[in-house]
Amino acid sequence: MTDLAANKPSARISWRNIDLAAVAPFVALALLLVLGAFANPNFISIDNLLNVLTRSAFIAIIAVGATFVISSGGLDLSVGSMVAFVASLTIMFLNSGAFAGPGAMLAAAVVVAILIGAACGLANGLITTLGRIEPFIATLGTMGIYRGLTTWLSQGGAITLRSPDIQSLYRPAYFGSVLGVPVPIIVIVATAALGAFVLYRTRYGRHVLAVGSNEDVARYSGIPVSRVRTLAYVIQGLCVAVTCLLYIPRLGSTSATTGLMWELQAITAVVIGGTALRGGVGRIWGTVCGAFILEIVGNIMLLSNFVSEYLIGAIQGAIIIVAMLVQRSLARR
Amino acid sequence: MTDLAANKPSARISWRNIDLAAVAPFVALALLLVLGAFANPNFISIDNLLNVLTRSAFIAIIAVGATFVISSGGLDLSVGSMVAFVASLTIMFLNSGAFAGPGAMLAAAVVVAILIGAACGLANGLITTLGRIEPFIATLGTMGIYRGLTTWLSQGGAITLRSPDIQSLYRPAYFGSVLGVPVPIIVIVATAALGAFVLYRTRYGRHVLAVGSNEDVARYSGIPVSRVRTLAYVIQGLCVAVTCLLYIPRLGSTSATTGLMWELQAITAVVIGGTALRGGVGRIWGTVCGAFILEIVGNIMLLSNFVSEYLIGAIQGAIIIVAMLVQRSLARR
Amino acid sequence: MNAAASHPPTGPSKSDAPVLQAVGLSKSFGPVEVLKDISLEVRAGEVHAIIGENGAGKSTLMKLLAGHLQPSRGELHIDGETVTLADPVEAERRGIVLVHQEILLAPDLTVAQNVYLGREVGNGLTVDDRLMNEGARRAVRDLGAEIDPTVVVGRLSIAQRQLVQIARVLLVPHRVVIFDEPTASLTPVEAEALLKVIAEIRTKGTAVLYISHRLQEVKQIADRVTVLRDGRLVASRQAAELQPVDMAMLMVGRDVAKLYPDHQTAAARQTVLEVEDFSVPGFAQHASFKLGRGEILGFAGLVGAGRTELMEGIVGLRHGRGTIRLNGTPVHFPNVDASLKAGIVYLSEDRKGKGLLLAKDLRTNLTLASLGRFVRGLLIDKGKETAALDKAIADFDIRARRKDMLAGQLSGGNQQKLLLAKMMLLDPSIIIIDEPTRGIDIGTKEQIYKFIAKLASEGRSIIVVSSEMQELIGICDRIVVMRSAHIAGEVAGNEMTEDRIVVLATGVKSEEAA
Amino acid sequence: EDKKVTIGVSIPAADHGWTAGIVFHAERVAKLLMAEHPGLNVIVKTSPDAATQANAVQDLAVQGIDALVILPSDPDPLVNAIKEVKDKGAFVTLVDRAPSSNDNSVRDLYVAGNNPALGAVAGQYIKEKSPDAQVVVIRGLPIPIDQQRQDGFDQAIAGSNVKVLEKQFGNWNRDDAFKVMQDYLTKYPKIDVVWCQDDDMAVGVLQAIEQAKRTDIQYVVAGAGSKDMIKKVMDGDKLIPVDVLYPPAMIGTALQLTAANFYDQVPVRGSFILDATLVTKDNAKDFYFPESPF
Ligand SMILES: Nc1ncnc2c1ncn2[C@@H]1O[C@H](COP(=O)(O)OP(=O)(O)OP(=O)(O)O)[C@@H](O)[C@H]1O
Ligand SMILES: Nc1ncnc2c1ncn2[C@@H]1O[C@H](COP(=O)(O)OP(=O)(O)OP(=O)(O)O)[C@@H](O)[C@H]1O
Ligand SMILES: [Mg+2]
Ligand SMILES: [Mg+2]
Repeated sequence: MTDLAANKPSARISWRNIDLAAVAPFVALALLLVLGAFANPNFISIDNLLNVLTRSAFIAIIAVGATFVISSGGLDLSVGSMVAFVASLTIMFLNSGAFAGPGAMLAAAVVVAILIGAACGLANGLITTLGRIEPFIATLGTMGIYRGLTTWLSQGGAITLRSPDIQSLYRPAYFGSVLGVPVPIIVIVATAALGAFVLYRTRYGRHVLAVGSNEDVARYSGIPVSRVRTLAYVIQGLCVAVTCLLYIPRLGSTSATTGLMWELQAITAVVIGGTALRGGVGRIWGTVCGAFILEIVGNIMLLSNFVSEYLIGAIQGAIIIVAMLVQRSLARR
Repeated sequence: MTDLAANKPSARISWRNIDLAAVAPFVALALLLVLGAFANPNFISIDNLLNVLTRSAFIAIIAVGATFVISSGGLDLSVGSMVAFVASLTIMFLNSGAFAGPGAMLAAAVVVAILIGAACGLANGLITTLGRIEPFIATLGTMGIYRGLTTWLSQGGAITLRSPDIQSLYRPAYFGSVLGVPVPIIVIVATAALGAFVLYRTRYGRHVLAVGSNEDVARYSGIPVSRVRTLAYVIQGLCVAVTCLLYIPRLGSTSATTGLMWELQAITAVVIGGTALRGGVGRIWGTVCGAFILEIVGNIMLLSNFVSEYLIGAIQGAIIIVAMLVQRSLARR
Repeated sequence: MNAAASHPPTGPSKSDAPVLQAVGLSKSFGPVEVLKDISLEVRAGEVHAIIGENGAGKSTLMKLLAGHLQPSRGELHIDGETVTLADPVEAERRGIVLVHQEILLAPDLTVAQNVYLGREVGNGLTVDDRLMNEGARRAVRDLGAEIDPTVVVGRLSIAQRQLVQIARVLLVPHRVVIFDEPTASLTPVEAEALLKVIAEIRTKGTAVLYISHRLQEVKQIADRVTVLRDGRLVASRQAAELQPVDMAMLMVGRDVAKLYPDHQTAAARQTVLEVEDFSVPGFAQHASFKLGRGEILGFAGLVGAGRTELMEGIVGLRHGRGTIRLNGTPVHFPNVDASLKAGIVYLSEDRKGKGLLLAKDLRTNLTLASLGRFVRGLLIDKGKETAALDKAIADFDIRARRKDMLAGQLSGGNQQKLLLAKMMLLDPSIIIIDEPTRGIDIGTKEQIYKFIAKLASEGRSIIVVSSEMQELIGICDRIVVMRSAHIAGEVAGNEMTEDRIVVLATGVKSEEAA
Repeated sequence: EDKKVTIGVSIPAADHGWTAGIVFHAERVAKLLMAEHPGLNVIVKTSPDAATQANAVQDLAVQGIDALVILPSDPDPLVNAIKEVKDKGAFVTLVDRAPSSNDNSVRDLYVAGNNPALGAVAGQYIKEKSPDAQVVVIRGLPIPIDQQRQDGFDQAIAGSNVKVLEKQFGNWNRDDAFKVMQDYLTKYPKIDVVWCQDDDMAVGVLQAIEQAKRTDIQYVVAGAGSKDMIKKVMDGDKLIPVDVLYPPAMIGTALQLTAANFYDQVPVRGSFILDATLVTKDNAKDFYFPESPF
């Protein structure tokens, strides 16, 4: 289909704006920090800020994967359920005592989590590409499947990490810190850096953006479109696995409600970060910033005492819209 | 004069394609009916089928509106929360006793519900068009807002229709039937027929499809793109209002969980019905069929004895995927 | 939006006053001024042709005249009155309509729905589809084509879409019609029909602005010719004073008397590609042909003959059945990746939709198909990419104002050159080019022909699919002609004449066809 | 009584009737206590899920609290977060839901309704009232407290003639319960008793029965003690003869006990398990709070 893409104002303006659009989420973040400092003096304390950054880890890491999926022109609604599923299986494996020492057990669990995450991602990828089903519906389906399987595994209850040895050995993976920086923050930065490297500097990353930008052009250029898309889902699965590996030491247990609605948060983080849902553009660092913004909004709401708890959801919704408006108006300048 | 005779065959092929794609959801529905009859002989009883059709009314009617939004190239994730919000306000109005007789009260409530529904839809439309925010994010924001406001209105509890007079007068709107056909089924058919008329037979409907198909072309053709899109969201709001008017007499109360996840169900119904999420195509009757399919899948699962209650979610997810695969393979023939 | 209908076009105006007049128009995109101080006018009943190289600013000028863009400086007068055209709708209301160079149709709507989009016929709220289908069928038939008005536009070929687009515009009541390269994607037969239509509306008193790179056509229908070069108006003459060679000279600023390069036909060539009994279901049946080393093989045929689909089938872009032998060994390409690896590249006729990522920069586009050559370890070597871009810009004479501009901001001809450069980075041995010069100016055409000849002389084999018979005759060793999904015949040497090709392509004697 | 004390209260968001009751009672008692003790500051925070609640607990700790009263939405995942607070020296009161290891390392005080008992009391009642009943069960969400109630119920009817025809999840949601009940009615020609575990779901169940005009259902046993259901018991509704109490007011009790730890001289420690009282026509008026949202 030949269309007038060249004449779309966006195309014309975009190169000049790239910088402003990329900066917009960080400006929004800075504004929020100021707002937070007014709301409660404790907000700006190092402790609190580290806390908030630390707990944004789950969404931030998932959202790095979502950036790949979305910029390749896909969408993954199953990530929240996938967290529940992968974390449940990993805990069950840790409880199985397949290996002798807790160290060996943990090392094996890391491998297990990563394999399962990759497999779940692969399933999503194959259903959307080979099955040619819209990603929205395909991953809505697998969302039901992964959560259903989790419910079944837990027989309606919780799956809890039992061995205290493993627990104490594993605890620092979430609660520890290196040179004063909590481990989860290090993991966020490492994941994002790796993601940015892959997306911006490698051949595969270029292909992802090409496929998301115009599938036909990619195909006519000899890019294996389905493989590139599928791999993006696998990357999403790997990010989910990393999240699970941080989630287990923090909460130590899963149930059928683990990770509920996380998919929407991850997608929101990606979009607030400046990645367009139609594909072709991906901003890893913006995404991480978006995840921080989401978490900080919640934190400010909790620390400030003037919002009725019934209204928190409403205000969060309003802030998302305002953040997007700020972003758009900056990007349009 | 040479005519393009060579093109004739391809034109004919395309017609055949269109029909199959439109027919696919109905084929899937028929297959499900057969499956259901095997699962439990009660399934095929008139009573059960009427029950199932009746309770698909909420999703079906919302999904008719969603067909407009989606085929105009938008998306509305807020409809579930909007049901909760509009229904809550309407019940509060009914409880206010602003008018004397229960009849007058009810008539006024109909107007109130419709006005609020339209206003909510308008808000969604204006945020996406004037604010130029991706529909996914804009309506995710309003989803939080509408649900938050509902929680706040109900102070976390339930909002219950108090007057027994109104209740008994209103009850037949859901539980009554005309010539043996339950009222909700009549409302589904009426809404869908009206929707189909507007989408296929009017100028506005034509413009909806054009805007969803190629926004630039629509703009160059003098179609007021933003107005057309906004109006699609208003239509969605009106459909939500109609749903609310059926919902209130059923349980006579709302709470913060009313309509939870209905947006995903409505979108699924639309897509199963053959409407593409990218816009430009809308199949109203397919959508209604999709809503039936969703409800019947749940019904069969409960009536059959071979599914563990823990696995229902997983199987529902799997069936959605299979339904889409069937649809795609039919459409490709 | 029935405003247009309420302004009936004025009848043939006998006065000599210009209907539409541009005075000192300039247009800048950001810091770049692409049009500089252009003044021109068009009178009722006159065909005014605008010619110029790719990127000269023709389309931009037309968009200013039709309200799609606003001038940075300068004025527009209609009937002597100064006006501002805020948008295309306003221009339409004043009777100025534009047939876009790009195809602007809603792919999901039917032909009739597109033709009447924004001005649907009906009573009150509803639309009358029966009436519109009839109207659309007639409008397309007036252009000499037969297209089912109830077919979805997304299923039409580019040529059919172009016809639908023209039909759509001509249904608007108009005083000035602007055609921006309407014939670029049409075959001679349809182009001829269109020219007749233009002659007809002109006698009714409509003013016509006409852009084309086919200088013969310009000579044939224009009353007046204006030449743009680099955004400036360099000449405006009566058509009678100019021959195509003069026009080319004015456009390019140098002599292009010899458009087609010399090429020698070798007697016996070693066969590199052999296609036997190859079918692409629905589009091409039982096609067989051979391609020799260093040969330039043409594929001619009417729109919809199935040439594009046959080629797409061969390189693995479509599902096809049959035998393909590469240097004697049977091969099968399940996807393009495989054929690229085997050294066969295909350049799509749809360069905007399938050739280039319009929203990405030149560098990304250039290296997209051959990224493997630009990686060191895991990393993409951006320095190497930039060097390749510099080289491509030099080798292919790509006129980019900035190296970081987006591919979509290049003019059509330069996009084609970029696409060529992109595919040549793969160092292919067999090159299939679909409509290589569609919408390309004569100077660039010359360059592209030279380039094709050079590739052949390097021992590469080339298939050129084209709807321009002159071009095929000019550069090919042999021409295969397709008709209705079948190969109708093959011509070579002295038999390569337009007559012969038309006979094969239409299946009727040339006198009847004309 | 000028002692400055800050108590943080972390509870689930009001996402259905019972949790709404929790929010209501937490706020009600917080106001009472603050009026009573001018130095006392009570901060109430709600969270929709376990992970968010862990964050909320952290945020409360940042504000500096002397005591934490927490009703975890899902207990096991919150153990680590609670321990963090306790390790910093705050007094921890755990309400309602117990983690797998519920000991002094996690909390100082445990106040709970009795989930297994809620199931057991219902089972007991059914076993005695209609020994040969065919029962359909509508469960809540697949999380541990639901499992505990189900286990209590199963144990109570074990060995009796009461037969469970089927169990399905109604997600503590009226609309879902309505659907499940409609399908039960289609599937089983004879149902004696419905156990639906929660008053919210009972609303949907009653509508489904009324619509089907079925007379074989003798009664419905729900639970929690919402004002609507208590009212029905009080009024002698045939279908709702009893209700099993699982009062959201327990959060108020927990709050009061926690405050007492600071302001009264008695140290408060250990477990306080509230009974799952069977509400009948006779005692119903003692449990009727018309002004509560639940
Ligand atoms: N939206 C835009 N933004 C920036 N530059 C543009 C834009 N549109 C066109 N240009 C530039 O303006 C110049 C004139 O383009 P235009 O499309 O008018 O050329 P043209 O004469 O129609 O060429 P062709 O024969 O290839 O169609 C070109 O250099 C082109 O790159
Ligand atoms: N996506 C499509 N679906 C169905 N039919 C199509 C599609 N694209 C093209 N066609 C049909 O296929 C036939 C051949 O296409 P096409 O016109 O591209 O052939 P061609 O010989 O390459 O002509 P040209 O290159 O001159 O346009 C036409 O009849 C056209 O209508
Ligand atoms: Mg042009
Ligand atoms: Mg072609």
